[in-house]
Amino acid sequence: MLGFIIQRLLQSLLVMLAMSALVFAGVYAIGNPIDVLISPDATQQIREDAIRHYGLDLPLWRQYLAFLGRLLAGDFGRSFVFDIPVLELVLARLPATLELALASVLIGAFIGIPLGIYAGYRPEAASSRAIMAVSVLGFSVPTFWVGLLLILTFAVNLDWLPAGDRGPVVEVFGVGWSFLTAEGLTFLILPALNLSLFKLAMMIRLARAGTREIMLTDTVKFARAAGLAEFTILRRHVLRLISIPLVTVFGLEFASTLAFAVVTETIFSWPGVGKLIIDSITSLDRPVMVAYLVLVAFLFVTINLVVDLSYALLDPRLRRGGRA
Amino acid sequence: MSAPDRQGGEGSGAVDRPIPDRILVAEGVTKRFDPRLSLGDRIAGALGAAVERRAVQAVSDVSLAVRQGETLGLVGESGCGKSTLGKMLAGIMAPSAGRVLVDGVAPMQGRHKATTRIQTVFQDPFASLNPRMRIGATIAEGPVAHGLVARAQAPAMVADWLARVGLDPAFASRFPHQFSGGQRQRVAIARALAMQPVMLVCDEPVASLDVSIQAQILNLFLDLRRDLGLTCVFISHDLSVVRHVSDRVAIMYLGRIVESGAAARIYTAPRHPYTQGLLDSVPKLRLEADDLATFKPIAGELPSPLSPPPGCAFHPRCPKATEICRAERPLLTPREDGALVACHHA
Amino acid sequence: MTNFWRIYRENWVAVVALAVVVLVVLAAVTAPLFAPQDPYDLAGLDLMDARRPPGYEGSGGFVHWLGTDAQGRDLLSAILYGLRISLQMGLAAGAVAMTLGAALGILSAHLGGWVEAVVMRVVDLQLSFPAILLALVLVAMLGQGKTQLIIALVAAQYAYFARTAYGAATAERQKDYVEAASATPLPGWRVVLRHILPNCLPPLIVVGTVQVANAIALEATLSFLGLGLPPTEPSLGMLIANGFPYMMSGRSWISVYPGIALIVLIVAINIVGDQIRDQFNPRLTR
Amino acid sequence: MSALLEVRDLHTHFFTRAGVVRAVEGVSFSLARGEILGLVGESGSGKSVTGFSLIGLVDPPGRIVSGSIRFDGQELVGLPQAAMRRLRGARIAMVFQDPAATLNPVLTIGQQMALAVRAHGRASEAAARDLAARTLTRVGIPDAAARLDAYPHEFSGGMRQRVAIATALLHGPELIVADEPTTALDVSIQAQILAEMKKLAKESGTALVWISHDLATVSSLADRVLVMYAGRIVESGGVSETLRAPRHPYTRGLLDSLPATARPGEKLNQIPGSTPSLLALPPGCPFAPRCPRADAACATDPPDVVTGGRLVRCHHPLAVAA
Amino acid sequence: QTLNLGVRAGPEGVDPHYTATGTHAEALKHVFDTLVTSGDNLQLLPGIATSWRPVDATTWEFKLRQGVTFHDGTPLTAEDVVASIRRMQVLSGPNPTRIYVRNVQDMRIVDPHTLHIITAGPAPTLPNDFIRVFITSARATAGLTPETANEAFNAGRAAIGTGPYRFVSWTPREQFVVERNDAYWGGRQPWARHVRREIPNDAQRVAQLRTGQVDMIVRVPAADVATLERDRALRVVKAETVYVFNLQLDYRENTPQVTAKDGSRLAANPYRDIRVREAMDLAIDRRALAEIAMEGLGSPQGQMVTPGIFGFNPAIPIPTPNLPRARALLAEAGYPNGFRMVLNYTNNRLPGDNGVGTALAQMFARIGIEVQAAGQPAAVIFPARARGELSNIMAGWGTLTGEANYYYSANAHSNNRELRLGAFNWHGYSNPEMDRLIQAAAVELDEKKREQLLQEVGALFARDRVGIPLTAVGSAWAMRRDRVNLVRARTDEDTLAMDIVPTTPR
Ligand SMILES: Nc1ncnc2c1ncn2[C@@H]1O[C@H](COP(=O)(O)OP(=O)(O)OP(=O)(O)O)[C@@H](O)[C@H]1O
Ligand SMILES: Nc1ncnc2c1ncn2[C@@H]1O[C@H](COP(=O)(O)OP(=O)(O)OP(=O)(O)O)[C@@H](O)[C@H]1O
Ligand SMILES: [Mg+2]
Ligand SMILES: [Mg+2]
Repeated sequence: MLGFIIQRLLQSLLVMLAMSALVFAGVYAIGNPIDVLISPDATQQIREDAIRHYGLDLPLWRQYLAFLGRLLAGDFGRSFVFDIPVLELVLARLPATLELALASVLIGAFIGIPLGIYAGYRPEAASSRAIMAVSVLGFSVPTFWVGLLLILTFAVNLDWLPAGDRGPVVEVFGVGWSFLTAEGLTFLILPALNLSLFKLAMMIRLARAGTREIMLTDTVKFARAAGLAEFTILRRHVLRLISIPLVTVFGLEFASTLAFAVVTETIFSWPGVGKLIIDSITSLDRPVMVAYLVLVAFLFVTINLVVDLSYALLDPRLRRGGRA
Repeated sequence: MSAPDRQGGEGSGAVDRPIPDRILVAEGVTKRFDPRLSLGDRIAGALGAAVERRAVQAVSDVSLAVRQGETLGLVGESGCGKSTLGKMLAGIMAPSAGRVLVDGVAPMQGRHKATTRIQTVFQDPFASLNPRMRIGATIAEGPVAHGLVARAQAPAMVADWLARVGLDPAFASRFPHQFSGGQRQRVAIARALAMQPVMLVCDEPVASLDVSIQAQILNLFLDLRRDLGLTCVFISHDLSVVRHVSDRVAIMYLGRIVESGAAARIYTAPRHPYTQGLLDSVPKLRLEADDLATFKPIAGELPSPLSPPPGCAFHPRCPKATEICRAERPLLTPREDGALVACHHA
Repeated sequence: MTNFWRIYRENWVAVVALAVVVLVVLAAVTAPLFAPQDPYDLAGLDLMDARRPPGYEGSGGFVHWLGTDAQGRDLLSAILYGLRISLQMGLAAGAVAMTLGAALGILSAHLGGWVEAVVMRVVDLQLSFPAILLALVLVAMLGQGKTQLIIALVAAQYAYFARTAYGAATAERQKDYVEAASATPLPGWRVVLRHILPNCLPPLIVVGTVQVANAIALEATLSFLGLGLPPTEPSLGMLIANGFPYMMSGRSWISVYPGIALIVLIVAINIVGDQIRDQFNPRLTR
Repeated sequence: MSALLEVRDLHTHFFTRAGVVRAVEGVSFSLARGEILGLVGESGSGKSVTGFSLIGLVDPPGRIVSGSIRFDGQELVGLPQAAMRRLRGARIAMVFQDPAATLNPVLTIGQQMALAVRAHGRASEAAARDLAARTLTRVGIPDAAARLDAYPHEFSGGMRQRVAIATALLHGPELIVADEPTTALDVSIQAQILAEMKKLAKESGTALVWISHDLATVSSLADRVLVMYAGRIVESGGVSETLRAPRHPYTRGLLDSLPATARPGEKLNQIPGSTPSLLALPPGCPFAPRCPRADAACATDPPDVVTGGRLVRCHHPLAVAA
Repeated sequence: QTLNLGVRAGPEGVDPHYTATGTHAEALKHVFDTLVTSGDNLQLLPGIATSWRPVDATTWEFKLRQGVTFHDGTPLTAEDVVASIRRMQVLSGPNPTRIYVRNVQDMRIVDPHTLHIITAGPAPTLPNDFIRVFITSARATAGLTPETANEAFNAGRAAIGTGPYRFVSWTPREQFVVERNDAYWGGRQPWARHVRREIPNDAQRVAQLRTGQVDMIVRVPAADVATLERDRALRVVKAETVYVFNLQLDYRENTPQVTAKDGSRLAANPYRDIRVREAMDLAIDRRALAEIAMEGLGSPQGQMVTPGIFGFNPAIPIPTPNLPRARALLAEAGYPNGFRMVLNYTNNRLPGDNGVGTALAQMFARIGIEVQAAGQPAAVIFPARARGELSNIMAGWGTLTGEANYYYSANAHSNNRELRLGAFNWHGYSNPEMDRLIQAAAVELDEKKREQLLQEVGALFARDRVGIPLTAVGSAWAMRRDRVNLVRARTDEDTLAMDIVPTTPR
């Protein structure tokens, strides 16, 4: 087990290194931020000063090495636009995104898994077909479009919920969360719903597929033969068995939700990192882009690691000997 | 352990020159599955953590020879290394130690099989045929690829073989799923034989077939062997099937041959306690009401190949075990009656 | 094949979906024949007709049944041509991604060793890295245009195929028929091409349908974020994005009709994909 | 002694896309308390479906279309699911072929057995564990209490099958349906399980339906044997009489196919052809196309010929030779 | 009372000297005063300086206002002005405010409220530059280095101004909050608190106004103006801005994005031919652009500066479309069948840019030019332009200084590093006469003569069609009728709390 963890850590490190290099090169290829940042009537002198100021005159590999060096010291650099430490900028907005992503993944899981199990348990029932229709729809409709429809319906026309923004937050451990107040929750509902639509569809499908397969196994037959009630079988046997693939998906989905938050945050003007990255792309704020992408990669790698380890918790077959 | 010691009667004699009547010779063949440690495991090991090496010695130091026209039966319980040994003999898997010679040449060059002289029939006829290939193409593919038959002659050859294994030649354009299990196994046999091998390794070819079908395939096998003078290694866990088709039988336990000899002798006068136990375990057809159905199962379970017991691998289950069995591994030694037995007490 | 169709026919929803897909493809292919207008022909557009509601008769002398967009383009024609582009993009990206992914997946399963380790690590990494971000960065890097967009879509999607192909190929590789082929012996390339590849196709086809739908949706999202195709070659996504500003001002048809077309198309493809998936799953057949 | 189980003219069909699979077609038999009944036949002959019909677990699209199953006087066909569930595990239990597949890999043995205990009445955690441990000890698992916390993968195949058997025995059922419980095991382990089962059945007076395709196994375990072919019972009777002097050509053929009954190296007396598809069975005797004794009469349904407690369903039964 | 304003973008920090971005200055005008201010039509007005005049060719004298105190209670003197300008001279960032003081060579404090600015050469536009010279407190910024300044300002320690509001808090890309300064020299403001919320997404801004989450929004999308006008709870105010959409064409010998219709190379760059440029100009229907593409939020334009701007030439006509003439001109120039070109334009920078770009493509198609429209985000297109990869670009330009040379010197003068002129002349237009006029205007201190010179530049620009001005960009504000009222709409689009009053309660 320890060996496995070490192996995964090493791999993660390598992946992070590769990621950072790729991201750095990719962002570099987008263009020279100076052309966007600097005002039109700036003199050549000012321009060159600015280029030097940001170290953009150095060759790419030197810039990268400098970046890595700073990274090792925990310094992601400073935003070109705001001249404040990027980490500060990103971390200040991370809670908002985490909250949004978590809320939507939880909605997806707590609604999607039971629905999916039900649909898998009675695949022929009309209600199951309805559930599947919803899931196909959730899978297919572009997030941005649904987002706008939600705003139009629930905020502008019905005036039930706020149209966007985050609303009041309550500080816990020095971080603001909005789900702790009723008013904060009203702000969270629409974006979380918007973002969760895809997850919901995904969870339904996975839970359904898993349940359908498991329902046909001898394990279930044997449980039935022992006289277990159907609900007990679903709750104790099926749920435990499908939870293994679901946890992976849950983890990965949580991560990709962070990414998809880009769209939702833009539409709902939710002050999270997703909106930050879009703004940074338009202003070519390179350090923010790099830091964000590296951070996202880091999150993924970490989540992957956690998922792999939680496998061992869920699947006793892996607890010994380490590898699947 | 020196070579002459372990070769005993079966494998003795010079093997560098092909000996006319010994088509297959295996000398001290060993297979170790030793998953490579990951870097992480190695670091963990260096840090003092207990690292599991899941090394399995599937086959240990097996020597045997098969004569021209002879069928050698290989019996043993699940996991004892029958298939692994079979694959090494057939040249599909490289031994970790020792060597195999078919017709005087090693069947493998590097990591790839280099001879068509030895062919294989697999256990599961549902898995061993490509589901997306017509069976005619399946049979013809090998011979055409190796130039044993011209492409133009292939259909005729296929028809010929289908007929010989008892199938309608018109079936050549069908897909495997259109056949029953027994018919598929006939196709698999045809495919192997179309390569014109001098030798066949059959790995449990009837294990997954129904009794009535199994009888048909065994009959077919016996016919072909007689007509073509085939030499065979026949692997099975079913003692009665092996007895039916084999001239000689080798009993395996935990990667080693514990006893071998003429089939008739082994079944009537087993020497090794394991062979005796095995034969006693098999339920017999009880035809008389007053026949008492008695079971004399071997006590205990098959030890894990990950950590075989020291000394004689069978000693924890052996009624005759003594101190020496726990300490020293018995060698496969020839006995007066020509049998080879690896037991301190037999 | 006939059997396949017989089973397929039992699910009428899937039959309808298939009909929709076929119809859409036909409509897209034959769009130039019956679309009232060629929406690419800028000279044929008149700004004076811009943003007219459905049913308006424009300067072209025909009725715009679905209204016009901000450039005076007939929406019905635009949607028909948009389907064409969306399908083109989806299919092209899907096909390239499938070829690339299948090749990588099957080869790494076959070769093993460090090739497998490197390729599959990269694929895992990519799978966990959100497609949309990747495409976003790539489009920002490569600039606009069909080819660039396809590259971005492929880069975002090939990993799914690679994973699937790898999974299928490792599963197939362990099957006896592959071992039987190697034991004949047949050369490695032949084993891969004749034995492993054909048997990996079903799962790849299933992933393929889903990914075509995904590619279409992804392209729409990129367009919405301002990184899609040029506005004079409007895909459905581009049409939706172009009409987006008018959603709040009551001129929702500019965005809603293309949106409906897009959703119908994607839903139909997904339903067809679902059905095929169910049919390929031997455990669920009866 | 009244029969524990009375099966009359059972028909279980599967309504598939390809057509109706008549997996069980007019099966009748009865079983006394404590009796061991062997059910033999080749693959697809309907043994398992018969077993599942008894305990009411036929998978959709299959269902019992007609017939009657009386268990201790109670009619099981058409019994509501809830009532059936109360019976399952408590009075009728079942053991499956593959012990690796029947146990849930992610729950401990103890958890799974406790679920089975609680399926029929309240029991405290401790009581459930205690019962589980005691039952495990009965099936020959040493140090059972400690092993309750182990997961199935930590057990060998034989051990797992013992756990499955113990789960079936928890509530002291009157009938156990065992569907090829030793097929997946090695010979030496199979012998152990057979010995164990025989002992347990004796001790507890449990009736046993033992499904197997292996004549030898059945012959050494069962009191009576049923031979199935294509969903029908073709022959039944006491084990030794039936196997010593079979009256149905199919039973004869099966016995002759066994290498153990022939001289080594000699050609076996094989049955030609292969088992028919249950989808499109022509009327009459399903074995006729493979039968050496078949003639025109075989195109009609064969009669049940009952002689001295033995039943054979054949137009041309073999003579009861000496 | 709190004023909640939904803006597109906020400041990029709290240090007014940190960057020259318009939205940055707009927000910080609440906290800091500038030396000179500009009115709603960009006319120069007194700020901290009550008056200014050139003493000689290289010296300007500024008289400072008496009795101005900083938020910390200390009085403002010439020392603070000098310190502020010094700061601007050394700070460097992505877009430093140094350009506003580039002409300042030296400063002399005559008395605490009189200051002499010495320039390197004649600098007639110095007061125009000084509308962006924010006055910070010398005491509060003492000892700050370029590295520590940002932190000190953002935390509020150094954010001590003299403006009508005091700084409260700032969250990047979220909001900027200020509170009334009761001691403001210009009188008490009606709002106790003012929150500027950043909502870059247009639809979202409109939605939040309609749900009442903000009291007022800036830059109402043209698409929504009519709808919002119909809403009785809302009021919409429209105004012309100083931004002008214009098309720039490449003058270089070889241009990358123009080919014959079959894709083959052309012998010469057609744009170099004045007839082609004229033909393209004549193909454009500016009224349609303004009325339809921009949905009324724009007006046709014949020159690069709008009427209120110093140097505007009323004699330059607004071209009217003439398609037959345009086709004839093309044929005359040797392109009877037109050619193929990529049309580049920004699609997210100014309201209506996407619509104008696509409409332009349509109009050029009418005279037989095959156009491939390429609307892209500014972040993609501007760097590409700087790299010389484009053959043309349609984008907006705002003469924010209110003085025409701001545009001409950067765009029409040939690129000359030493003179720091033509920095934006990527297209290679070079005309000695143009250069002479621009240089002369740059040093002419006499207002009348300077205006004359700039009008001549404008005329030459129009004659040569150095660039093709299209429309002036309009802007619209929408507010909740029951809460606020915008009393002054500024042409530079600055939306200031000082221009907004609460609706008087009945
Ligand atoms: N590729 C492999 N890697 C690791 N271990 C292996 C591999 N193949 C076989 N083994 C191990 O080697 C041992 C012998 O396996 P083998 O398949 O030869 O047994 P067998 O006698 O054929 O059994 P069976 O009757 O089940 O087919 C087993 O313990 C098995 O787990
Ligand atoms: N779920 C099902 N759907 C359709 N047909 C089924 C199903 N289960 C069983 N059958 C059919 O019923 C018939 C009898 O099957 P059954 O499982 O009882 O055979 P068996 O005698 O137990 O064979 P085996 O020895 O292979 O277990 C077979 O033809 C099979 O195809
Ligand atoms: Mg094997
Ligand atoms: Mg069965």
